[in-house]
Amino acid sequence: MSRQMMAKPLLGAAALMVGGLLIGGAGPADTIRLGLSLPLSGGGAIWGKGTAWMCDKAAAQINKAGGVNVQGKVYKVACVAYDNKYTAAGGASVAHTLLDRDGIKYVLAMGTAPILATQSLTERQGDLLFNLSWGKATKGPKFPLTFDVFNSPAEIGPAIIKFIAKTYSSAKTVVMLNVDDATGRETEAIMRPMWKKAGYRVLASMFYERGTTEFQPTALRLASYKADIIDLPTLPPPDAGKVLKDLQTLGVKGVKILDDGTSASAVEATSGRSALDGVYMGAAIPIDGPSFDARQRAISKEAKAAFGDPVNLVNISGYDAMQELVAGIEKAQSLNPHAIAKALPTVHFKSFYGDVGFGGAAAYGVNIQPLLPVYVTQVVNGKLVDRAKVAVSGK
Amino acid sequence: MTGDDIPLQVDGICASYQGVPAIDNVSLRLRRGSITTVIGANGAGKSTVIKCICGLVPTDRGKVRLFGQDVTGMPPDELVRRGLSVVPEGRRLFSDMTLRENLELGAYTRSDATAVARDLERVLTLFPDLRDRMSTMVNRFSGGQQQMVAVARAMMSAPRVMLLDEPTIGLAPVIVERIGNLIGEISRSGVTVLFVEQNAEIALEIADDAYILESGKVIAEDTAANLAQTDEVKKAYLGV
Amino acid sequence: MRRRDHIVWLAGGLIAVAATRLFQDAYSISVVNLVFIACLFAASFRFVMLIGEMSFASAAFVGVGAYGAGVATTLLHWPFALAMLVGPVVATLVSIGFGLIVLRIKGPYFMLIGFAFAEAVQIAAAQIQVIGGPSGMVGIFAPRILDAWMQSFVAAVVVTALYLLYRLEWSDFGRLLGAIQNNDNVARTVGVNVLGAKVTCFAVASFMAGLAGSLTAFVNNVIAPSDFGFMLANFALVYVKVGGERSLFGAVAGATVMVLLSSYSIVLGASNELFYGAAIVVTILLMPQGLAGLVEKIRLRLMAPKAVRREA
Amino acid sequence: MMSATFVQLVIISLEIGSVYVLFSLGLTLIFGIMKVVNFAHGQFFAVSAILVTILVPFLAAHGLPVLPAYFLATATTVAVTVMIGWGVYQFGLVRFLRDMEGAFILTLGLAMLSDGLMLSIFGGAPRPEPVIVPGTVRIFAVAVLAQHVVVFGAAVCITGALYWSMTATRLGKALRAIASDHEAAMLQGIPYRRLSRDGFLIATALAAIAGALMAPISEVTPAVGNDYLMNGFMAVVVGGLGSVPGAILGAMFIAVIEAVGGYYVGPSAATMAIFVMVIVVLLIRPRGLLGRA
Repeated sequence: MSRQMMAKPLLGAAALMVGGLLIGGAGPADTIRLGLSLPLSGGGAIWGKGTAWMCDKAAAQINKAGGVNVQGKVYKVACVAYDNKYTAAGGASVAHTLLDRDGIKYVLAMGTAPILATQSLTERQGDLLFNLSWGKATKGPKFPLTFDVFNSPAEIGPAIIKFIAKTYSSAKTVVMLNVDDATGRETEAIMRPMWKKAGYRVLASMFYERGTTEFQPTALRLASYKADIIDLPTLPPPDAGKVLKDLQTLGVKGVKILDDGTSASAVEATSGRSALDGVYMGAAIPIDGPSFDARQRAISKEAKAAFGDPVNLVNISGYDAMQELVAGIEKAQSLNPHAIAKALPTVHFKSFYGDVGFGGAAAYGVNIQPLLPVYVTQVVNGKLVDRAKVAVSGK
Repeated sequence: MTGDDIPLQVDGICASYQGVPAIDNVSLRLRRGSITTVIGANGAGKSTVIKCICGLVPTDRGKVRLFGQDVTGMPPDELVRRGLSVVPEGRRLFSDMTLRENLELGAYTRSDATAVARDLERVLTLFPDLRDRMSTMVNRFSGGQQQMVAVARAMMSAPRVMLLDEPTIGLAPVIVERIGNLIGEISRSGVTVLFVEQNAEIALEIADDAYILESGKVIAEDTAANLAQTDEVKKAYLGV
Repeated sequence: MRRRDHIVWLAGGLIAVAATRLFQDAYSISVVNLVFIACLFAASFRFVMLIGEMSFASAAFVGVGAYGAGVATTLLHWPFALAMLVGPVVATLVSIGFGLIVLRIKGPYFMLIGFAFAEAVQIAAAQIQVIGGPSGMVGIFAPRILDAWMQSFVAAVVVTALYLLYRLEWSDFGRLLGAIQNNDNVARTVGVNVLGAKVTCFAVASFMAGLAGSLTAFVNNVIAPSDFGFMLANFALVYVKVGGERSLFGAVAGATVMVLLSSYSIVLGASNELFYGAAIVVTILLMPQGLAGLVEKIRLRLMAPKAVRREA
Repeated sequence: MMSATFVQLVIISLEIGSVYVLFSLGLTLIFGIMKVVNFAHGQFFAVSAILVTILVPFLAAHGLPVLPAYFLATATTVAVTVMIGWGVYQFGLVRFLRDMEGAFILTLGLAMLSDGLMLSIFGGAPRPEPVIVPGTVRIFAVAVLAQHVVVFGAAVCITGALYWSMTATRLGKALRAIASDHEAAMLQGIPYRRLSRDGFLIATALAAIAGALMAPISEVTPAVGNDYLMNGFMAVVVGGLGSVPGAILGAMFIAVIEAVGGYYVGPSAATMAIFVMVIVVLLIRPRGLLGRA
């Protein structure tokens, strides 16, 4: 093939790309936009895409129901999702684009590193931040414009530990494994003291690097402690799957917990069914259980078809953030982030889980936490079984 | 004159490296069965002439004809298929491979196994001291032996034209003499030979025809015997 | 360097810095900052390419620069000027030590050792809790006085750094680096301390990479180890090649084009990676010599008729 | 006396090592022949693994028993991947032979492009892995996943076959000649460009086979190739770029550090130790353990 013949399709591709640049940009004035800073590429893409999809779902429902009424004016809502690549630098770029270029005043950000970058802008510029991270460092009275959208280990941990203590009264020792990033470190810092406080001995707490492909040595080391409980708070589904599979091969019997485990099917894809049997999860939604109705199940089914995962704690945040925002705006009767932030702790909103209000002062010092239920689930034969539903208290 | 009488003809080739001219308007004619040499000082462009002919360096202008056909810019492997063989500067053996493998690769283009075996035998008769070292890695050989291997490898493609780039450089006088005899031997077997040399004395002794290259230009051409008699050559190249 | 070059640099630099005043909205300012920082990093990466090596370790030196600024500002409360320089200085010192050991190694081995170094430094930084571990550091702000002038400050620093790199490249030292790239054995035989020259080159480049890091920290206000993985250096190489590695201006042009492209491609959401990857592929296939090569080609084509006429 | 832990660690090292060997062989082959570092190598691995997880259940649903389904799926997958590799070579890499910078950028762009494409085509969720050889096997009283034994056996066979073909066949010798000195090879009549393509396609096929073999035990997501890439690079560079025995040795070196370090010091430290040890080895042997001077 000659150079010139090659050049034509390549030029065509270039033209397409230039066309691509013209998409996007500012929306119409009567639309309230929620900016989403999410990982949309790489390993975390599944969470980002799911969250964006659920946000769109909420927006569609709200618009269908007539939109948002602020002092007699009716607004539509929309979600704008950009890729933060799960890094601080990526988060900073996305934050600038959302806040400064698109003029969006409300942002949902996922991942501790991108949130840190986003928060330094939102708090300074007076924008509202919905915080989708497992840690505590970016939540509290120091950040008056930052609100939580989901249950993080601070909420999930006590529920799980309480359940385990009740169910396995003879268990006394714990080993922990976390991914060595901001999320893993922060979660570990919450979970380890919690175990200790509940009277358990934490024999070891290990970290591994993201991108690790082989877990046999780690599993062998985990097994060597012969702990009663193996706690894997922040492992992404494929990593959790590999660890569980290797633990099974080694014949490790203890109680296994994925505190942030969001999806049985995603873990099972890698672990196989038998290795996952009996494992507890803290962030998975027993959508087929008695706590949910047909409407919620339909959304979950649609979600699974759209991006490969059923609804879970993480992607529901896209839905809930939009609902929180709308409830806050309606209560404040203002689009001003400060006014909304003032109103939010007192509102009730239509969460995916049902009608909920705010609390969380005990954990964060301020009421920024929506009081969502925690579901402790156990995987039995590939299915999530409701073991305990704990309503997070409002104190 | 036909391509049969002039197996290799070079017409006014020019070449440059990154814009700096290396050879300028060089023309050569190799008579069939003859030995031709190009002599010149270090940096005169001798190696560039060889590399242009065998397609390793692109020519800016001019033509190379092999057996009457225009082969300018053709890749080296195609030229080998057309009967050209090269002993490159610095030998360029496949150093982490055995002698046998090196010789086999010399015959890469040939599919007639019996003919290849016959040629291998012929080559080993010419280089008897290589015979029991067929499984030795060639990087274990001495410099002179490596040069022999390079020539032997080039013979394995059963060439009709052979180019040698500075075959005697860095070798002991006794080896230089052997190489000289070898070139004569190859020529007598019907192969047309072109070699470039810095050592004008040995080159003019072996060759039938000779060219003198200076700063990328041919400044003299004649029979080797005639050139060896001229005063300039005596003074500049033979150190007499 | 000729006298005219100095004047061109002075004028061009002033224009570039003055031009940053045209951007007053926060978004444009953030993109302008990114562009200038990328130009500096690309130029630093290219400076090592003068000795014929690709240094993926540079990503780590950007990180060292950024953390220097972070530690000096948020933990030690040092003055701004010192905070700007401590990172680059540390990066230079580390690079001298690292360079003395590894610059004996060449080509792909040096390149992959750089990968390993960047990864190892990234992991190590995440283990140190004083500097925030994997969460990194927040609240790295320049003095309030600079708030309205940040983009011009960044531009001024970068232009000055580029000017210094340009001067070095066209000095005797720069010519020596070129000789080393062509053949370090020849350079060695004529009595040049090749390793010394390489290490010096590497140290200069690392200082500039560190400077890019300091600027990054003050522009983003937040840094984390994951920002300084080898992908950062991958992109520097992309900038240099897209622009054309033969001149410093190629690196600058490449960085500008690619950062603008990447800023725009954010709006593509999930397709941004696909788009950016396609942009790289298309560019390298259509312009193997980069933008500079393209400009050269156009120039030659415009001049070609004249040349033909002369020949006729 | 051999302790149980020691045996465990040896077996784990072999398990991990065989995975890295499978991944590294292609990388080292490509480097040897084309003198380029292929950043997109992992993409072929990922495409293949994903296709296998799609094809095996599909064929099984059409009544094929699992083993024939797996073999057919692997054959198809390798063919498809090699075709993609052909496209990559013919329309891209062929212009960047021996141009490390150009080829690196091209393959980097391709890797990003393919990441994005796979994510939009297949989604980011881990794909359910087919169970090909179920259960565990006991070796010296240590339980090992049967599939790991299969991967190990395959790695031995493939490496052996590759080694044999590189030393005993005409193509293999020609490829080694190109790796040694491509100009001298051309002067022997070896068609460099055509054989570079063949070498690249062989490397692509190796990545595809590795992907198919790993699909039942690794994770299967679009990002999986990138995860293996870094350790693949480290294995190849430690062993000596372009050397097949070097790739094996390098892979085992990385595997042992990962296994022993991971067990005694912890996984994060082991990952860092890999990078540090690679640097140390290169300082002692600047061209890797088995690289040529």
